[in-house]
Amino acid sequence: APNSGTGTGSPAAAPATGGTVHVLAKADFSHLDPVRGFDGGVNNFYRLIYRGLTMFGAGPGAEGTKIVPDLATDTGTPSDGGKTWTFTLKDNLFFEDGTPITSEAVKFGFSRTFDPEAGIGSPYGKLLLDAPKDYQGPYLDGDLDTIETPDDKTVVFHLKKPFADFPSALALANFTPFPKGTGAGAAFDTKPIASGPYKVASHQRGSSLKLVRNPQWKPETDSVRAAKPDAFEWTFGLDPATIDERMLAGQGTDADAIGPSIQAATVARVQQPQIKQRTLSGLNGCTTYMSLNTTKKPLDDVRVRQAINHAINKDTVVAGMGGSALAAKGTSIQPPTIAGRVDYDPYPYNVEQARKLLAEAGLADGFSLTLDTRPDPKMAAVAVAIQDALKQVKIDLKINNIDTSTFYEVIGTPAQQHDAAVTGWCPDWASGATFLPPLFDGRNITAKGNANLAQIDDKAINERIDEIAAMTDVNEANAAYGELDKEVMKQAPIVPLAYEKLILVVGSNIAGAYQSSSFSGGIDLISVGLAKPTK
Amino acid sequence: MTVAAHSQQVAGAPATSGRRVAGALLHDKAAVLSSAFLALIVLMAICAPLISLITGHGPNDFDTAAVDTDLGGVPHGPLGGISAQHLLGVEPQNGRDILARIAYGARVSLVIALAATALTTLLGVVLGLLAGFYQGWADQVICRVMDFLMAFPALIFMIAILSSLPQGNRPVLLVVVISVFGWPYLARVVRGQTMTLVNREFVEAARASGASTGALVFKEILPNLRSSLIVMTTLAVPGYVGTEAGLSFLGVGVVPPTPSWGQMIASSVGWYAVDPMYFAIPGTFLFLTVLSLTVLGDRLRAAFDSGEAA
Amino acid sequence: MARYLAGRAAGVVLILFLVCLFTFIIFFTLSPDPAVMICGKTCTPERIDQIRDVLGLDEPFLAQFSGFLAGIFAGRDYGAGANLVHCAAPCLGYSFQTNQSVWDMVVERLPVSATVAIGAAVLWLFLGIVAGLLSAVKEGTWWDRTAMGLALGGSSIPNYVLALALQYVLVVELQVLPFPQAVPFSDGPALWFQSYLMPWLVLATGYACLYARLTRANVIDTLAENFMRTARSKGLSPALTMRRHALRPALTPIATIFGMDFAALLGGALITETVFGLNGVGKMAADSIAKNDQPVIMAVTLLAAFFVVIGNVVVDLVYTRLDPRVRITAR
Amino acid sequence: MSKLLVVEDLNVTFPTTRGPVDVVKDVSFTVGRDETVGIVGESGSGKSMTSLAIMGLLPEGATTRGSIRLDGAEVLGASARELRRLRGDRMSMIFQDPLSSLNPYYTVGLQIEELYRAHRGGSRAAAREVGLPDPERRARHYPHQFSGGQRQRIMIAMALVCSPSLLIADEPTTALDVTVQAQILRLLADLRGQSGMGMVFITHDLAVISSIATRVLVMRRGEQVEYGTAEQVFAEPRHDYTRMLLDSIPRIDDPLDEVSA
Amino acid sequence: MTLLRAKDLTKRFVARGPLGAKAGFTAVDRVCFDVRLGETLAVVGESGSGKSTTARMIAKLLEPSEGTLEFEGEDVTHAKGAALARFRGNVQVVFQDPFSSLNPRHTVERILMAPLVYQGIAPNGSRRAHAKELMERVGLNPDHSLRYPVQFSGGQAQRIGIARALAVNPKLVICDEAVSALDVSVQAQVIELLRRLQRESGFSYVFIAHDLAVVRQIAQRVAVMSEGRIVELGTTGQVFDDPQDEYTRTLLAAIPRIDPEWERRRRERA
Ligand SMILES: Nc1ncnc2c1ncn2[C@@H]1O[C@H](COP(=O)(O)OP(=O)(O)OP(=O)(O)O)[C@@H](O)[C@H]1O
Ligand SMILES: Nc1ncnc2c1ncn2[C@@H]1O[C@H](COP(=O)(O)OP(=O)(O)OP(=O)(O)O)[C@@H](O)[C@H]1O
Ligand SMILES: [Mg+2]
Ligand SMILES: [Mg+2]
Repeated sequence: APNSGTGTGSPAAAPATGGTVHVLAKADFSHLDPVRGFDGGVNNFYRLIYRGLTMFGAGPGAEGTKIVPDLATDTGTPSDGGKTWTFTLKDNLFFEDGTPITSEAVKFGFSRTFDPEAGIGSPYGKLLLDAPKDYQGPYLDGDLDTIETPDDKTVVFHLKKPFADFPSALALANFTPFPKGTGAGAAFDTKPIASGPYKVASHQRGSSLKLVRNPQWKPETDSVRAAKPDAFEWTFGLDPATIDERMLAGQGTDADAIGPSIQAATVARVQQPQIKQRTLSGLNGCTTYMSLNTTKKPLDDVRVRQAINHAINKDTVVAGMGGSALAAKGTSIQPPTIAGRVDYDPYPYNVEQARKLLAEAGLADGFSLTLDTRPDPKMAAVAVAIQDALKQVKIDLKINNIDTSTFYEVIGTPAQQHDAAVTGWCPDWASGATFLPPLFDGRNITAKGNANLAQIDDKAINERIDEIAAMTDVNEANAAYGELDKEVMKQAPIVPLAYEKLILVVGSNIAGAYQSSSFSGGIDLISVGLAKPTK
Repeated sequence: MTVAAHSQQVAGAPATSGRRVAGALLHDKAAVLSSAFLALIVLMAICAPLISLITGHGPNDFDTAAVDTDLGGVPHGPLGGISAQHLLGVEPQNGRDILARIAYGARVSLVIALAATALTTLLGVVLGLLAGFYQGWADQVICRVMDFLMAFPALIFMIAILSSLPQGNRPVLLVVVISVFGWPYLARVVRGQTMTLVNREFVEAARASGASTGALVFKEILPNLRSSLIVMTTLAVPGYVGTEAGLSFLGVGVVPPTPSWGQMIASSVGWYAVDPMYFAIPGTFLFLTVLSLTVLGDRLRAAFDSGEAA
Repeated sequence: MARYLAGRAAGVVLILFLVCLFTFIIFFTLSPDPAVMICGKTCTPERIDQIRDVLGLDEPFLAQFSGFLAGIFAGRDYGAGANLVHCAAPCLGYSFQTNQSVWDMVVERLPVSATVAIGAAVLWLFLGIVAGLLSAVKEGTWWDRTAMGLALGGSSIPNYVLALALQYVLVVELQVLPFPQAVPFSDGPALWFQSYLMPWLVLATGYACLYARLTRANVIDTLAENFMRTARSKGLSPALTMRRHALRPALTPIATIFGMDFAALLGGALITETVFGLNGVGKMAADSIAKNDQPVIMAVTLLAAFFVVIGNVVVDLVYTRLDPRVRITAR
Repeated sequence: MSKLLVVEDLNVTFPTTRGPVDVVKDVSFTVGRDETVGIVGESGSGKSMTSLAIMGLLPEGATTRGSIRLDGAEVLGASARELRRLRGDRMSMIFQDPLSSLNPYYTVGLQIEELYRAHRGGSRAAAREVGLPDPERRARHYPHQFSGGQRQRIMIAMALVCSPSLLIADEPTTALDVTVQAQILRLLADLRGQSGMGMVFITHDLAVISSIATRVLVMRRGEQVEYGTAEQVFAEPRHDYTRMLLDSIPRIDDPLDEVSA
Repeated sequence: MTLLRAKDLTKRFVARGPLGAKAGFTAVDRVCFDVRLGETLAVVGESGSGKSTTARMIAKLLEPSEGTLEFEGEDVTHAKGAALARFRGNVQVVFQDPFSSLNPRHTVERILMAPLVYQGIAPNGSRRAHAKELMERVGLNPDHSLRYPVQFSGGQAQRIGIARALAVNPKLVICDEAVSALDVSVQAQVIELLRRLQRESGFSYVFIAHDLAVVRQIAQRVAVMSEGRIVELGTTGQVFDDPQDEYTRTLLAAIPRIDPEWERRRRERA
């Protein structure tokens, strides 16, 4: 094997042009149509074939969460106090089939998010744009008037209310432009029209996907995507343990491969220096937490919630998630990758304090709680660790396993939800705007699909959320969210348990690999490449 | 004197043949060892709290000191953390004592597996015999029910049913569900062999002797199915231990942290390269249990068979 | 005979209908709402309603059920206006998750499952019967003890453990095989064979153990029959004596089990396919259950049920062929 | 000319929980070519075991002592391969219990055919000669479809199909009516004359023995109580048991003593 | 008094050809006879003439294709439930094939106790003792009561079958070649036993046999069967001394005999 064993350098080294990067994956992407798919993994992939007005930057750490222009010349000009946004397109932009990318295409792409069948990705289009109430997308209702296209290069968005983070929202792949009239039904799921550096060459659902260069993509129009390899090849449907074995062995084309995070059982095996040097590690940008249903007794008492916060030993929780290599102790609501986040620990592990608080609440003799969780080994381990910890303060925690396919439905339905649930939250982009409001705005509590699991409806918090949303300065808003985090935690509606980490082993020939904070810590696909491409 | 005569009459056939069989088994080393092992497991299950008391480790007590949390939670020390502290080592990640979990797990696993085996065997044998014996509409009805149960997506059903039912007594529920969907497999085999045996002359002879249907089926035909039954039932035990584990894995089995052998084996899967003992220990217990059951079944059969010519 | 077959065919249809009906009822009453899953994390009740409407989940039970049945026999239309698609019979609908035609998905994946099932079946029949036969003939010898000990051990090891252990030993440590990957036959028979070898081995092990023990037990019983003495008195070769006279009576119960096992496997080997990343029906079932993709679940359910029911019919027919004494009473 | 079959001091022992049981004790006799030795005796006296010992087909667990030579070659303790070559071809046996001795899974045609195929030669007409009507059609039937006597004739046909030099017939005609029995006995006598077949003939019908056997062996409780020419045994029996046996023969000309109402 | 009456009993077997084509074969053709109380009716005839099939039908082990069966004046052709149970208690069968009719998985003791158990009869003394006594009566060693059928010789197995039929006190015993595998002395003993039972308890027998000497000894009346039909039926004396049917005459002529010269010499010596 040409590239196995002796590494040709660190994953961070600059990649050369050419070759095929292989990706080993558990499951296929849900959708190739960007208006439908919406998760860290697929968004990362969309950047290879699709371009939007703006995008997340390329680079490790904060670089990766910065909003930069893509098809647009800049990140947009707000007017009308942030209610109207104007963007100008670069020159020389083409789709895979040679049609130029115009403002009309941008508008068409955006309006697709309103299609009742297709628009199942992010909700931001409908949340933000000032569209007619019953607009059903371009296929059913035709053009959308609230996006103006005064000329081929200019596009103007009219929002419902001021939204400072609009360029961030536009970085989501849901708003990918497409030639007008294309993509009805599920056309793009099978045959997408690429605007990025690669296009789909073949796709066998559930087993493989191959991307090759898109000749219509002009590198000079794109300052972010390195696009070094000539091709990408995904293998789907692999067992996690098998992926780990393959990545460790790194035989044949696996030397040119990248994969998902390793499992806890593999951590001990990546400690050898040869493997360690091709290992990346970092946070996935999410928070794993236990919500406490504030509508249930005795959790309606803030002292009880605080006591629980104090009583849980987060070290054992971390151990359950795979140890310090795969998780860090959670303290605040927002994970460390969020801009403006303040590092603080309101409820350090303190059983005495917990007992005291419970005694104050008149519950020194304990009570029993039911915890909803998934039968996923990691979640089960966390649940058991919590159970073990709460035993010390005489809280009898009953674990209620809910099948993975129903878990979110059950906990998102206040009528069915129990006292507590172990779950997690990842922001859509790295700011409090997509973290705190969905989880703690009392007005968001719905009868179904509820995200405010604590069901906390605090007037002060709600008002503060509105105030921050109205801020036009993104940095100021982010700082405010950092403070709001503290305010919310005073109420202790949740127990932040851990910030999950990823450990990525890459092939020995992989170069230019770093974890992107915008894509749940996955390797940024637009920058990765091979150190020595073989032909 | 009268008492003795009386007892001899009441005890009837089983007394002497029972004594004979017991005598034969006592002289058989393999049978004695198997019985001893099974007794040990049962004792372990019953005395699980005592074991925890002696070793000082409950089945759910974490011992993060026994594992290396920086290395994904592998147990400290060789052989999966076997030490004077933890006689059979500890689980990776959380350091729970394997001995305690094996002992407590025996309760769940063996109760579920043995009860499910007993129930499926009972249902399978009775219904299979009846279907094979009657071959008329009774056969039709039983066969269609079997077809339905076998064709039914049991797994989906279990997930749907079990996850929407209250926690209640999970093991009982599991046994019932496993048995309801499990018996047709055995029943079809029994039915097939019964169809062959029904036409044998000794069955006709028994019929002429005035045997009722029940007697024909259970006294004359059943003993001739023994060989297949022993194999299928002994092998059903590990199968059901696995089923319980699988269901637990899907979140519809026993609720964590309750240990069961199947779950231990299932969760050891990922650790096979780093901590093989994690699999080897529950695996060995399961293997030895099945081996003991099989050996005992074989020997029992041989002892009953031998007649005068043992 | 013709009447018997007609009766059985009616039975098959009835069972399949019942399976459909019950599965549908489970989904309708007990199972989670797929709309919520599709809706994702920032979800509003309106969106859920909208999705339910698009997927037709808001219709009453009978409408949904009859729509499903009609689709199978006559095809059906989905969506409206520009989004309208016609799904030709046999239509099993479209995946909620990927929008693919479920029929196409099944057709695409069935060959993989069939390859896995057929290869494994050949292997386990061969291994199980040969080992069982040898053990029966050499009853009580070290060979018998070893083989039967192994058979017990084999049946105590769960599939997934065996799969990973085998992979560790053969691929990682000894490097005699590549990591498994579903390679189509057109890529070269050698590669194809290599890629399926481990799944075959893993699947075959459990069954082979059961079959070996059953074969052994039944052959031992048969060997004690008087007609075996006759066969021996004929001076036939031992192979022929065994194959013809001992094996057939011993194998009739095994034929029953084999029919059931094989039919069930055609409906997908859930664990093995998942562990080895084979894109078969079993993996499709596992994925669809995890994602609550109801049209796909319905399809795999129906497919598995179909195989099982047909398998049972075949078993019954074969049984009356295998045992002449049964034939006279079979209507 | 050497004898076809020489049995010397044959012993057959079965282990039981009450210690070993000798079911055949020191039995010796010889069969020449073109000769029939009849074995008669008490039920359970070891006749079948003696014949099974010659064929090397004793049930598992049985042990033998003594010597059995076929054409001078030792059969007791011969290798499995050696025995296989002999069986069916050089020596064959008609078993006592025809139904359980026929494989219920195969047509009788196949069961006869396979023997013929295994050794070649012989006469396939045997099936016809045993007097089964419509042999072509009946060959496609299974054992359970035949009457007791028909099964017995199938067994006979099977044993004769390869023209063995030694035929052991264990009560071959018990289920046959006297006309068929006479036909079969004639057939056997013809074969003996034509091919010089030696025969061991076990039966309880002393009249049959007297007409077919050249020498007679009388057994009781595993022991051989008398051995001599047919004429000597029937006309001048030496042992009390033999006399008793001959005295017990029911007589066709003895009418039923009227006792019942 | 008539115990059992068979009227026009017919049995057709349907044999299936390879392509499902059916070929009917009439094994028993409109057979009529009756058995009187305390009488022995012998059935003789050609092998394959339908004797066993007739026996099976009158024992209600085989459904007749046509015809009726009366037992003690009651039509039992389609008897079920209690009526059938009563019939079973009164009619016992000894089968032609000794080993096949014994359950290979049961000890002799269990086989012999089975009719008692099945019919819920408690004998004086224990059932086990009863079984041992039966063994003794048919000349088997009672110490072998825990043996399995394979451990017996053909004649011994046949005697187990006879003992089983006698275990309950039946009114009619159907003996299908019940003494064919017995040596003449044991045969005499068994026949004596059967006759004693007839004398003392009024048993009736349907006695199928090929040994005409035995038939002559035991039967009051004889039926001769050929090709599924009864060709002659009459008292033993009539049939043996003045046979009317051609087949009966052939049969009687074919009886093997010991050389009368030898017989004479032996008698002289004695
Ligand atoms: N497996 C066995 N174990 C113990 N004893 C046995 C076994 N098989 C046969 N015997 C005994 O051996 C003796 C001889 O049996 P064998 O079959 O040779 O008798 P036989 O002379 O052929 O009698 P029959 O005329 O009744 O057929 C019998 O007493 C029988 O009980
Ligand atoms: N199950 C069956 N299927 C087809 N034909 C059968 C079946 N049973 C018996 N027969 C045929 O019916 C006829 C009568 O058989 P039966 O057994 O009654 O004869 P039998 O008089 O008892 O003869 P034997 O004296 O040889 O025992 C025979 O030709 C036989 O081949
Ligand atoms: Mg004999
Ligand atoms: Mg007969």
